[in-house]
Amino acid sequence: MNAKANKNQSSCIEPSYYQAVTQAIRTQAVQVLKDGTVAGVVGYLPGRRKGTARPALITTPEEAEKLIFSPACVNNLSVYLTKSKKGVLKQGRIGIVAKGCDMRALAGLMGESQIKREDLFIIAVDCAGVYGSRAERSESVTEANIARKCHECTVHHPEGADFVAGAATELSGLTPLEAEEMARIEALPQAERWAFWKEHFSRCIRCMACRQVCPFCYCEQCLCDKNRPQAVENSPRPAGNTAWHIVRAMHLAGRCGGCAECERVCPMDIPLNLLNRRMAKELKELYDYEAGLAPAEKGPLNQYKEDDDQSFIK
Amino acid sequence: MSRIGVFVCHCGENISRTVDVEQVASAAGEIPGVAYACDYKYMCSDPGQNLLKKAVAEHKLDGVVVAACSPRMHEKTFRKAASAAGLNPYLCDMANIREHCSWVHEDKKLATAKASDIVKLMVERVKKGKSLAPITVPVTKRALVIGGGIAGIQAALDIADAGHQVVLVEREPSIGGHMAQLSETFPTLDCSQCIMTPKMVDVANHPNITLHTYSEIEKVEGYIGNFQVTLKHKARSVDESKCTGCGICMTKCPKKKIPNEFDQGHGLRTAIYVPFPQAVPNTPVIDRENCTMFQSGKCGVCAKVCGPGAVDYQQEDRFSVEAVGAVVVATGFKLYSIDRKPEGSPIQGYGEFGYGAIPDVIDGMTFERLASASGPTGGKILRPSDGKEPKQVVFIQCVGSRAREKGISYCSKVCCMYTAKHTMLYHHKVHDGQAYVFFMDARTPGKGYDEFWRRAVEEEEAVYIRGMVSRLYQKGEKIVVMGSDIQVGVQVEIEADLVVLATAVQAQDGADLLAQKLGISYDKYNFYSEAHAKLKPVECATAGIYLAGACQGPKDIPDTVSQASAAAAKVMTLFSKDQLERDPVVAKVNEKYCVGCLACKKVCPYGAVEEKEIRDRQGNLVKVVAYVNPGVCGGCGTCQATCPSKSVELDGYTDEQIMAMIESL
Amino acid sequence: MHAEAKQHDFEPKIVAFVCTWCTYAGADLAGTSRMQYPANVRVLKFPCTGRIDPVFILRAFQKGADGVLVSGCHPGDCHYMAGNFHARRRFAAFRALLDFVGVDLHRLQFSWVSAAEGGKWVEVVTELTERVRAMGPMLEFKSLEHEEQWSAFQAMADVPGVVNTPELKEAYDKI
Amino acid sequence: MKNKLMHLSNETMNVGFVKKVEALSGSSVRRCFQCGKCSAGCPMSAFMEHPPNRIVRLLQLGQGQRVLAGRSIWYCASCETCTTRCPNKVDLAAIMDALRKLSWDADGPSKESYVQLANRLFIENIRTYGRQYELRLGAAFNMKSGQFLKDLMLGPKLISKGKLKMFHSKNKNIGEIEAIFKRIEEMRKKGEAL
Amino acid sequence: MTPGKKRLNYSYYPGCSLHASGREYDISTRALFKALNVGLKEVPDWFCCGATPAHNVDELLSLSLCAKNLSLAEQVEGDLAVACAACFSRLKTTQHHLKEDEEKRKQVETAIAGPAALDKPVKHILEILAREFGLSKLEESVKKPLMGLKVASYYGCLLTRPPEVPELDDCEDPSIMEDILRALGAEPVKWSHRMECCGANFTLSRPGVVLKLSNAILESARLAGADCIMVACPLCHGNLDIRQKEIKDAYGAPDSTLFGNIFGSELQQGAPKDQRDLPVFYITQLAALAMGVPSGNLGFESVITDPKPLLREKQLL
Repeated sequence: MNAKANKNQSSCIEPSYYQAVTQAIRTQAVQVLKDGTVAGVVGYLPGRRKGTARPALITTPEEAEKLIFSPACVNNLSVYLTKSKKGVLKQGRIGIVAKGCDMRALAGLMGESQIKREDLFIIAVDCAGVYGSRAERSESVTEANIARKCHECTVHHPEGADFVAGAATELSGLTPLEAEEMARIEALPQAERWAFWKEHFSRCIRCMACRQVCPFCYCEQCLCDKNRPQAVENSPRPAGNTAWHIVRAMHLAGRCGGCAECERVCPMDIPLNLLNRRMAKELKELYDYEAGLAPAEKGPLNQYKEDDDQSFIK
Repeated sequence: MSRIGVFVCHCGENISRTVDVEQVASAAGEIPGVAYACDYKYMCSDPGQNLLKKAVAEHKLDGVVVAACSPRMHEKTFRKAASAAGLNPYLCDMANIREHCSWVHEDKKLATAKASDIVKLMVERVKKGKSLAPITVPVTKRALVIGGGIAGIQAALDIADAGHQVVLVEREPSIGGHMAQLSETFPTLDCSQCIMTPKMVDVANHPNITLHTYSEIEKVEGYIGNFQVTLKHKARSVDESKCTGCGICMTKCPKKKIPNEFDQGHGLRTAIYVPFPQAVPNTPVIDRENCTMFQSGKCGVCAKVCGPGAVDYQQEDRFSVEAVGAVVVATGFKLYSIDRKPEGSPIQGYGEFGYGAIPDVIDGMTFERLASASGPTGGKILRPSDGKEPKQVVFIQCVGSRAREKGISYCSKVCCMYTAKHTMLYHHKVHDGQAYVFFMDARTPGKGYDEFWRRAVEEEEAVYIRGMVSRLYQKGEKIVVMGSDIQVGVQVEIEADLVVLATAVQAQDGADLLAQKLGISYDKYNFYSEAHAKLKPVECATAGIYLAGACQGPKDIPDTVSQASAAAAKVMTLFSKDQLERDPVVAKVNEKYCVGCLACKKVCPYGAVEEKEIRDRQGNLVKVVAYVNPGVCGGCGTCQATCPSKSVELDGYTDEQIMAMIESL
Repeated sequence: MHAEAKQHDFEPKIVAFVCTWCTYAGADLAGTSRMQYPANVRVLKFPCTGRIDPVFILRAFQKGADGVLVSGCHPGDCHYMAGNFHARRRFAAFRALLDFVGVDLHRLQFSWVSAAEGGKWVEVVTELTERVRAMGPMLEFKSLEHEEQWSAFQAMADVPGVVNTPELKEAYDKI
Repeated sequence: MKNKLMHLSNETMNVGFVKKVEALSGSSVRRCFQCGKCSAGCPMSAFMEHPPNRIVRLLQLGQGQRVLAGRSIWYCASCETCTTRCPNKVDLAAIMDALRKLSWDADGPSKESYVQLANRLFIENIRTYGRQYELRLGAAFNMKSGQFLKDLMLGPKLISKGKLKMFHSKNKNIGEIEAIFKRIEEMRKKGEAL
Repeated sequence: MTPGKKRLNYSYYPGCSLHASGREYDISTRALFKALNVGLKEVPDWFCCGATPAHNVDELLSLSLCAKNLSLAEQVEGDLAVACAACFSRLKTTQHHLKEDEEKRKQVETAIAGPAALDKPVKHILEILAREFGLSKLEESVKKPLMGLKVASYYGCLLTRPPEVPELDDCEDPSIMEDILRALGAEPVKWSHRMECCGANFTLSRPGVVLKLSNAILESARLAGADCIMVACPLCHGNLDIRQKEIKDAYGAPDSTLFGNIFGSELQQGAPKDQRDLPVFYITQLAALAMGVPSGNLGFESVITDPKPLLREKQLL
């Protein structure tokens, strides 16, 4: 079982931890379903293939006994709560299993009046990391197969939940891959940065998976689907693609919690989270704002200070 | 297909000198959707306007672009002409080819090309334009005035005299405010109460004024012309309808030694009391914290002696809702206290002046009460510690004011004048006394003000010393004042009998909370913000709410009264019509697509965005969306730029219009 | 730069998004004062900089603008009190994004020009026009307009991790 | 003295002195609001330790002794610029005259002996001769001030140019001058004049 | 001079300086009045007016001396003409003060044992020339216009200040000297130091003061391109003329001057410092010269800064 474990002990999580978390989730889910606290629980069930998991809404204690939490539980379940994604909220108070990164989305959605805290029973997971895309799904999580976002995770220990499954995992000593990549792009000459993104955006097939999976893309009509006026060309050509990704990054600025689901689901492997992270970094530097750490009344782009930086304005 | 008419003006030679107007007109004729294009010498002249009107009719135009001067110059002219020709005025736009083109470029070829582009931009804009109708909002012709000081009284009387109903709310048991506390007023030295009390009585007797004292604002809903205000009437423990104001309760009350707030704590009052003899209404109130009946249940003397049986220990706070169309906020100010401030307060006290612990270091308002004939000393200047007449009095200006590090950086505006007045009052009352004033600048910009100050110096022999005081300390019966005279360049030391501090004027306690209820903005000092510092000095950014007096910033009585009357005039202007008509450039929400993230609400500078519940026929909540109140919307469009799904749209500047313009580039 | 500017073999297209109360009026003042500036600028009037959507800037570049100017009231002067404050944050973020995707920010100018600053309007417009003139046409977005998606395929053929199978290639080539 | 701490009280403020200055000069010191215009235009400001405005300020605070202790009043050129331009009509030139007289009467605590000496000699000259006798005035000044070589080269030149007369005749009516001096002294003795 | 009109006649108070260091002022005044056919009769047995030293320390003495002189002047017919600006100022001040202050007038009358002649009109020769004789008549009388002579007219302190005393001209922007100069055919220059103090009577006690203040005046006149300075006061003349060489010695180094200080090194590196001699004329000398009075009768020999080279250059000799 430890054959493939990374030498670095701190980043190798034993499967037993996930089993413990799974057990805690089951117990809690059964209890809240039984006592009627919630009408249902959004969580993970085992996938049909080994080493996979799938999101599910369960409504009975019996089903709850089947809930799992494993490194394959990559999905951000908060996406199922908004109306545009055929949300489940109208059924009454809902339980939801949430990793730290998912919690940031929940906080953001609360700040944007999309969900109410009292409508949720949050079963948070003290998450030890999930698989990256195309990673080998061994039984334990190692630096080799952990998701890139988990390398720089700062929210393992969720706060403000109704229940926390698991305790005190530490992820440290992992190479900050995304930060390094961002620094690399930033250091490129401007023309090469353009070339980099041009190549990526040109591949986009406008499948809109990024939009579909994003908890914050809850608009009932996306700006990019509007044709009067058509602000963003919607056929998969480089011009429209570039516009789409810039507009999307702009719309997510100050909101995105960094779950990186967009990047995970992208069939063309466009490094979308890189854009979101860059915007998050900028807003942190300019306005000392980090999205989703707690429900906020106003996002960084919905408020201002009279002495905000204006060095770029003549 | 649109049928747009384009009219290119020569403006004499102002445009035609550098722009080939004929070419611009003929190019405009080629733009798809343009049904008619021509050029003319003076479009704004009568024949020019007639040309436009005739063309609208003849060519069945559904939009007009006048390529001429700046819209800031003649937009109204041409929209009026278009309107006269039966066209919606908002389908008439101007292409600015004079200020933005012919006057700023010399090269005729480039200028002509640019003029054609500008025309094209505006044609595209008009093509996507919509007919708009002015917005009307009904007006409730009844005003609420918050605060019963001189500002509120003046505003209430002015509005009431104009024939409108006024609801006047005061949180203290009597109206009168700070002005009732003053002894004499600058620059004429007339007795404050002599000019104030008749106005208070006028308020009480005015048939159009409903007075609620000992009451506060609980909640404000609605918008211009249509506010619903919930008032909280604090329990007075005396039934106003029964009380005759005979005052026997006060003479019999056994609790007699409570420091009187009206006298800045230097006089005494009973537990059932009116703040001062001329109070309006002359109905006592029971101070429950000091009343034996309320504290121990044993007393009840006032109820026993009250003939009409007005005393009611069971009375509770009561609430009422008033419908009003306009609100005048006149909540006044409070004075800075030099006392030690709680940890973390942005404002510091004055440790160097003893944090208020030296009994003979008093503030200006206390001096007013000492000088007032109705005050605790009967108008004699006697110092608080031992009741002796002070022979050396030091006045210190700018205590708190203009002291950035103490948390207040502004000038309190009234202190220079009232300190000069104090030195005069002192000199009149204590002939062998000497007044000294430490000051940084004498700021006396008012009618007769500088003359008044100079009189204090030249005739009343106050010694003004330019320089500040570093420290005050008690030395036996004296207070040592360590100051400096920067003109001579020496340190100055005075052993004073009494020190009077001209403490800063600050916003009232709770000013921020009231502002939040009203939805008006306030500055970092909690003074209320006017909509425009120069051109809208009495209006709030929130339509229908007006400011009067020191709640907006330090102000003296004449300025306060002027602003109160100005606010009243604004209210009367609003009340002069049954319906409020507004420019229709306002935002509208597309409820079908709005998902209610309310980002628009967060950025709206006017507080015009509200939440609206969409329900199905069974009454089930379908969703919550944003709603822009057209009566309140100012038309900036920040909401639309912020809305991710563009479900809110600013009429007159729709995305469709702007995109069409960009596409035509 | 000056030597090139004098040749004027390239007339850049400059689009200005301005608020009506301050900068539009400032440009009017430049006119009534008969100041002179390059004729390259096309002005689009908005009620407030708060109304200006980043998408407009993007669209302007796509539609052939070589330079974009966004200008409004100085902080504290906004006719709508706070529109320019919101715009300031919005554009600070948008600039960072454009920079990250490789747009040369020298083509995008922000300014505060009040109704009294006719001279500043001339200065800002002239400076941007001449700067962009020296930089030459903005080709990035324009070239995208003419490109089809698959044109980039060959360039990516060797990048590891990118979906690139012989079948796909064949399929693309058939199109 | 100049920078010594100033105690202010009814006792330390010498109001009597100020009133005397006001009576002699016919000008109020309280009118002054310390705008500094007098000092700004004074050609002699640079030579004074108390510029004109500060002299008035010290008088406002009843600090006549501080004024007289300095030499500033003796550096006033009586050019009247201050009086002419004062926005409050404070006749500073007259106040200076008054201060000098009070200092003169008290036999000057001031240290500026040269100017006083020149004045003294000038007035003595009038009393003796009725008119100025410039050669004597200059010579006497140099003798008494101990500057024997002052303007040494200038004297002979002026004599040769006829500008300085070697001899001087007294007025025929010289007795009338002496009578004026006597009468003024008498009035002062009787307290009829300041 | 003009038939049919009464000849102007004045009593005359020359003052001490005009009998000594300012003798050329006296000589030229008499010569000018003679040339203009205006009568001038000296007050007999006049006393010193007390000048600055007297009022500096003893106002009552100062007033009494002047009052005495005024009553002496009563003996001679005609308004009292005064040439010296200091005497003029003292006499006018005395009249002004005593008219306003009843108590002082009584004290003064006691001191001089007689009434103070408060109504004897006191006229400075400038106003006699410009107003009573008249500018146009003056212009007509010119025989030898002072063509091409650029003159900086220097008023000093006491001719105009304080305004209510001399009542001669605007106290901040007078023009009477320039008007006369124009009538004489000369060219008055515009300059900044027309009314700055020259140091006056400090010439005896503190000559250093005089050097500094007079230097600023001379520098200003040179900067304005003046050929010479014109004065109407023997004290000013003394300071600007007699001490001119001393001033040059003291302030000759470029950066020690007023303008050197202002313009700093720029001036140093530029043209060499303007060190021209500026002859100082009395108003009466120039006027008499224009009236054709031979230059030998105008006391030019008494002047320290030799004016002859300049007058020769302008062909006025």
